Amino acid sequence: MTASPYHRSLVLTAWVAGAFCLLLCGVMIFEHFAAATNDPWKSPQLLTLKEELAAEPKNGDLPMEIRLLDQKFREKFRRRLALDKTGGWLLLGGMVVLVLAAGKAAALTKATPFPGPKTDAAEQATKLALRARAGLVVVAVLVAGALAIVTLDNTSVLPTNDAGWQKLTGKESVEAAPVEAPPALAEFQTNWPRFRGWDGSGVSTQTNTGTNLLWQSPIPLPGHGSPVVWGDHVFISGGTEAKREVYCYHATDGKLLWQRAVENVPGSPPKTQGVPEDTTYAAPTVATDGRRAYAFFANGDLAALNFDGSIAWTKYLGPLKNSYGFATSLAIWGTNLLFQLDQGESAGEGSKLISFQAATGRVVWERSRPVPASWATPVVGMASGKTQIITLANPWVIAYTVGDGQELWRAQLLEGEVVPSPVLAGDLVVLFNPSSKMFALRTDGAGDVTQTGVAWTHDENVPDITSPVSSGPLVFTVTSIGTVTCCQTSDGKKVWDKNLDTETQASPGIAGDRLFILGTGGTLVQLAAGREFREIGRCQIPDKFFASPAFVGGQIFLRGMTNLYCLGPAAVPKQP
Amino acid sequence: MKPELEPLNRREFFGVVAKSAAILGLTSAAEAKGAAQGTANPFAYDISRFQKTDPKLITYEQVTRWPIPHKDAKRLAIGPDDRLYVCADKYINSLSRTGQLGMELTLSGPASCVAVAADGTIFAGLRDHIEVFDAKGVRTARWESPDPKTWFTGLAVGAQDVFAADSVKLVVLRHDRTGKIVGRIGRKDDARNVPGFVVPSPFLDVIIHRDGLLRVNNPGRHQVEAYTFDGDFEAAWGKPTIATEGFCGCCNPIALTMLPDGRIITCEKGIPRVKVYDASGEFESVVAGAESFPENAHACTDLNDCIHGGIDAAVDSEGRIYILDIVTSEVRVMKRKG
Amino acid sequence: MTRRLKVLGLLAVLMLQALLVSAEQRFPPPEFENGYAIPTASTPAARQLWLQYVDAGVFLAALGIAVWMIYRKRSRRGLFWLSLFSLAYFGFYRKGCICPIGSPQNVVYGLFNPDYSVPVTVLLFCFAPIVVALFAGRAFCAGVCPQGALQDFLLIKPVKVPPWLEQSLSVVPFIFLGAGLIYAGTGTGFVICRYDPFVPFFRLSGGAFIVAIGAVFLLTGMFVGRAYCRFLCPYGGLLRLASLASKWRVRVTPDTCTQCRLCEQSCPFGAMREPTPANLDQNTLGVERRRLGWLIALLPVLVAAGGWGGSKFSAAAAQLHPTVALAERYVRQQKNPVEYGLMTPEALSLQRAEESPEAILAAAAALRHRFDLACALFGGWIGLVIGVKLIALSVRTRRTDFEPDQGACFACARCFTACPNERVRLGWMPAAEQPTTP
Amino acid sequence: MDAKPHEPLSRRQFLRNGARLMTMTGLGAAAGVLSTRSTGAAWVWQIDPAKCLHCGNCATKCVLEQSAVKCVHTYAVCGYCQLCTGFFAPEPNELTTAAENQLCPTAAIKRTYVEDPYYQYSIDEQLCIGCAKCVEGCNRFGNGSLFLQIRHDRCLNCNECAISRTCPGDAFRRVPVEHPYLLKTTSR
Repeated sequence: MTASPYHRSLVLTAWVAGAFCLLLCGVMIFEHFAAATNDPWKSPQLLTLKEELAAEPKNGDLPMEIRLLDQKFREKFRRRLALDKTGGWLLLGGMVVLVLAAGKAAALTKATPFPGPKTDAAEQATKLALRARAGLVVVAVLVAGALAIVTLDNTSVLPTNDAGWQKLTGKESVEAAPVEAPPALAEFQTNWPRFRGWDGSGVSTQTNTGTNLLWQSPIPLPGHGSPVVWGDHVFISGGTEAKREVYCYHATDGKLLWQRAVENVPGSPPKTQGVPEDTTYAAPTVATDGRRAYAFFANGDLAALNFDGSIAWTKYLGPLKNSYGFATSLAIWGTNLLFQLDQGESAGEGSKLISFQAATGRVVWERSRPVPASWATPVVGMASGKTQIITLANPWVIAYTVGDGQELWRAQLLEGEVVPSPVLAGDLVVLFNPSSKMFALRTDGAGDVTQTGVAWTHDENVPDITSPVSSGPLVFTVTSIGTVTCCQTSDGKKVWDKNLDTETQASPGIAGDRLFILGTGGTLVQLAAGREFREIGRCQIPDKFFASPAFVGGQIFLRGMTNLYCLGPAAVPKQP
Repeated sequence: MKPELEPLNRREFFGVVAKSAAILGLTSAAEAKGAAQGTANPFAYDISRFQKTDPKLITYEQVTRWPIPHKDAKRLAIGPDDRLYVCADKYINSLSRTGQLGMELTLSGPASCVAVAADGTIFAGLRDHIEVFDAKGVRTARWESPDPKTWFTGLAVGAQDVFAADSVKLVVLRHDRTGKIVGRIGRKDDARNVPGFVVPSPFLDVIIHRDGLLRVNNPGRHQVEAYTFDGDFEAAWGKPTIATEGFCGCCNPIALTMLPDGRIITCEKGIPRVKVYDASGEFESVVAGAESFPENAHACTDLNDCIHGGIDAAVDSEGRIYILDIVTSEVRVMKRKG
Repeated sequence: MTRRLKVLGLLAVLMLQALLVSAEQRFPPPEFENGYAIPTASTPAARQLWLQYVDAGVFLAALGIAVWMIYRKRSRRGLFWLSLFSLAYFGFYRKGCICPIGSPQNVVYGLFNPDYSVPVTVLLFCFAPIVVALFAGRAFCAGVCPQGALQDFLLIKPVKVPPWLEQSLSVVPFIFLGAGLIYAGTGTGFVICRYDPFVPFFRLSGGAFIVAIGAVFLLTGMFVGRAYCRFLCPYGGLLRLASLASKWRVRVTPDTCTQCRLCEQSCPFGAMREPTPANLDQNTLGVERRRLGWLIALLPVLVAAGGWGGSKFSAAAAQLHPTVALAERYVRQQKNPVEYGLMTPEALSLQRAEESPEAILAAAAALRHRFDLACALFGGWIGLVIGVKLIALSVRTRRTDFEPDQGACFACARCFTACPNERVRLGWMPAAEQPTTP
Repeated sequence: MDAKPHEPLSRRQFLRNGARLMTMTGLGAAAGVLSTRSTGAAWVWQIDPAKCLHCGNCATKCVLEQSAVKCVHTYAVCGYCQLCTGFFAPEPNELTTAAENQLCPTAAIKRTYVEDPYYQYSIDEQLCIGCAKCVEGCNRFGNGSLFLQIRHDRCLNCNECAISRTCPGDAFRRVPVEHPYLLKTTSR
């Protein structure tokens, strides 16, 4: 090709522009890496000088040295930024010149000889296709290899399956945790697992109840919790400000099997909360499910003890805002330990209904409740086809489901201090607005049933402490001054009433066809649980009684202030 | 020059590709390596050496700690027979020495300070007014402040006087027991060479010292100043240093209280620490250093300011110090060692 | 260690309360006597919204001009000046962002992430070139793409890349597209923008790593024409697919093709395809038909194998997501604690993780599930791309003249003036001198 | 155009038209779905001051040589302290603006006397590199009036912000272009 006059000069300019660009790149890169020592915040010199000044602040010339050095570095930093800016544009200009010159030079020298025809087009095409496919396979292998290397290089420590994730986030799903099967409902019904029997109605199906004193055993610490019985274990709890304990007696001979103190529960303050004397620390009744006994104390400690007396788990639910001292008892239903924790003077101070997993104490669900403190124990049972938890507090009667604590219905009927607990009578629930009105509510409603849910009311001799008891067709109540009233479950009409003039705080119980009223003075009155009043018998136990009796295996267990008593048919061998 | 547009032969081409791959590999490895190994942060604000207190200086030990019922507490005070009064959110709670929940007063708005007289009357300082309650918790009076911008942050109750520290108007108001304002203390006044308070955040505090003088903290000037009941400036001590013997940061101390024998307890925020000075201002020892308030020291950066951090202290008749940690809403009970 | 976690967990809860309750008024600044007025912080506005619409308008206009230059004017000079304008406007003025190459990521991120609404201009930047490609081929690449224009101007001495290598490397853009879209869909980040080699030059500054890559591409770009566009650009993959179905085809010769191969020589991108050779004997046809059958059968196997391989890759791929990376570091830290410097990003992020580990771990778990699915799709996509390319290489397309491969051709109009018929039409050359085919 | 009209629609032509139609409907659908959700607003990047952990990445990770992230000062929250922990190093030799006492590596904070005992601190954006040392100092002891913000007269609004990828506090998020700042108006 003829070397046109411009060609040489173009190539020369191209080389010059190239050299200029390279030089500029070199300077900028050097400046970039040199920054490590010159930037004001990174320079080791400046940092050591400042350290020295901190060591001896009085040294006069150190500050001047720092100021000069700092000034110099800051100027360098400013200049470096300026250089980068102009450097960028210069580099761009240099590249443009280089490209234009080189492009033009290349264009001038580009000879365009006339390409001859392709002779072996066909087999070149097949060769091309063959090589292309081979190249493609190589590329595929390279990509796969790269992905493999990346995979091997970044091994992950996070789990790969759901179970692993849940273990990591600590939320074992309920079915994952190994929960032993709960005892059958029938087994619950033949024992006395919680306050007033398996469903809190105070009714036992046994008929051979005897009232001869079989044994009595002293109780080390006071408490108002009723006895609960499972097989031949009888559990009660007692406590003072200093110590709180759970006791286990043998049902046949009353021997104290073990006594376990519940202390240093995690989170519970060492000095416990004050509780008025007359409520005592152990007012809530113990609950048991045949595997563990669950006790709650008025200072907020909740404990689960195995049948051998060892502690299964403990929780602190306080501090509790309850001026009279906490008294609501625990309820047990299958594997759910249900706990109505009402507190405070007004709604919104932390009242809630909690369902714990009985085996581990983990909270299954929790519902906050729009109510202040209350002392009634919820009743749990089948009503209108659903298992319902019916709770009383001021002013709301609220029913929840057991499984997930959804609210079924609520009624605004109560006021003041709600102490008496409700009972189920067929598909009705009987409850008191203390010392003012007795209600029977239908349990199939939904939402606010205040107007529609009331079946009937009765406003004569309404107790303020004891709970009612129902034999099915009849409902029996006893006031704290001892007036027993019998009404019809269907329409609430009074059948008869009688004043036994024995002061009574323990809730009445029905065993077979006999109604038992336990006075605080220790007189146990047996009446016929029928349509006309008939007193069958009466016996006197020298103690003061505030806790409701338990009826199991033909025996009656009574918890006095000082002793635990067991009455039964005279010397009858206990059925297995 | 190559006559014809011949394909770059394979060796040359692979040379170019290999070279460029090498450059890519090198630089990407460098960038990844730099990020992973976590080189030191050149911009770190390093005060870790001040957050460790010399163990020899610590003269108190923690007996117990218990939570208070409400969050966002501000101040605590000791009432008659050593009952503790904490103002948090819109409640004043009285607690026993062991953290027992006693009475709870609900105020009309968020409380910022509390003081209790010997006879049990409770003075609650809300933002712009003071509410007075009798020992039973019944509200007996409401003292409005002279200026709507007032922000009460400290209260002290004497025999006949109630002193209220106002962080915005930079003055300590002197009320008599009926609520009438009988004096203003601390306002900048060159004639009476009163330096004037500098309060960048709501932490002005006032206590009545047993020697009959008031002690007021001047956080902006890093000193504690003594005034007579009539507002005469008597003395001032304290110096701005992050070291243990001084007051750290931009505005400390934020709370004062007095031991039965007259020594003064100061609390600081930023580096949460409680220290003991003698009545004339000599540094004596440390009650609790920054190590015992890990959440509090860490909170100021998380809450993105220190106005909602801080600690307060109160002393009971036996000289036990109750430290209220505002961030974790807990009270720690400290007893002198040995 | 666990006690500290519990305490920090407690702290997190407290702070939430502190935040909620802190709505009360602010503590006022000091009251100044000398009438000092409290200044307010200056807030310089961002680039006005209407300017985005101006960019969109200029973009559409440029696309229109490019199509007109290719099919009506058939002028290389026109395209040269258009791409110079695009380089200046879309490159150096708009600093390249948000460009069509990155916009598919915004679209996919918008599809899979309800709280990010894709701006209308981004939709336009993403879909307009594809729609244009459906009718007029890769007009966008010809004159509107700043990255393409930069490489065009740098091309000094085009070197012919062996065709078989060109074909085999042409799958890489689709793989990069797949990776870019799964990372965008899972909300990890925009890797296509992150590893765009030319944007640092438009911004005149950038990270050392990406500037080095850019320098390499610039150097190779002087000899290998549009290396990024041919072997790496993900959006190029999309346009290649779209232009396969384009309505108008780029015709080199205005009328007949004398198969003089001048146009093939002039195309720096190796996009020219010669007519199918006539003398094909029967048995090669038979072999090719059987091979085609096998390859079509191989396709589903490749897709399945790719899917399986992809799911293996998900654990590693997920670690690019900041939350998953934090969860990994948190779990590793629980096993064997590492001492990080004071206030280093690692120490601070770990501290944040320790305050609410459940939230971070739950988010990481959800992301890992999304990555399992996404990487399986990505693996399947790679299998599909390679399978289809193998099939495409075994199919013989019937061509009568020298014409550009519709997918690979950037419609840069260099080959028009190389064609003698075109020169005659333009009057640059009298008809007599036309080279005759042998 | 080159498609000769009389040529019968060849099979490949038919395939192309089919593919074109399908792609057009696909794009139309996607565009439809997305444009219903798109508010027409465009997004820019910004830092949420409540989440910022003051780690210093903003100074080094921005694509710009001098980061687009600067310190911003809410004067209404500032206490105008004489000893400002955002301006002075933790243990200043004396309360003057000499280099050894300053915390800011590039002396970007100007300290001017207002009246006894108040001083005003203002940020010079030309010098500030967005390293957040002063933000950490102010938040740890003071009212937290200093905080970091992306300055939109400098920010190139990259599609993926290079700093957001490495932010330990996950503090970067997209904000509408009309309200490009997340200013700290209260002490929170």
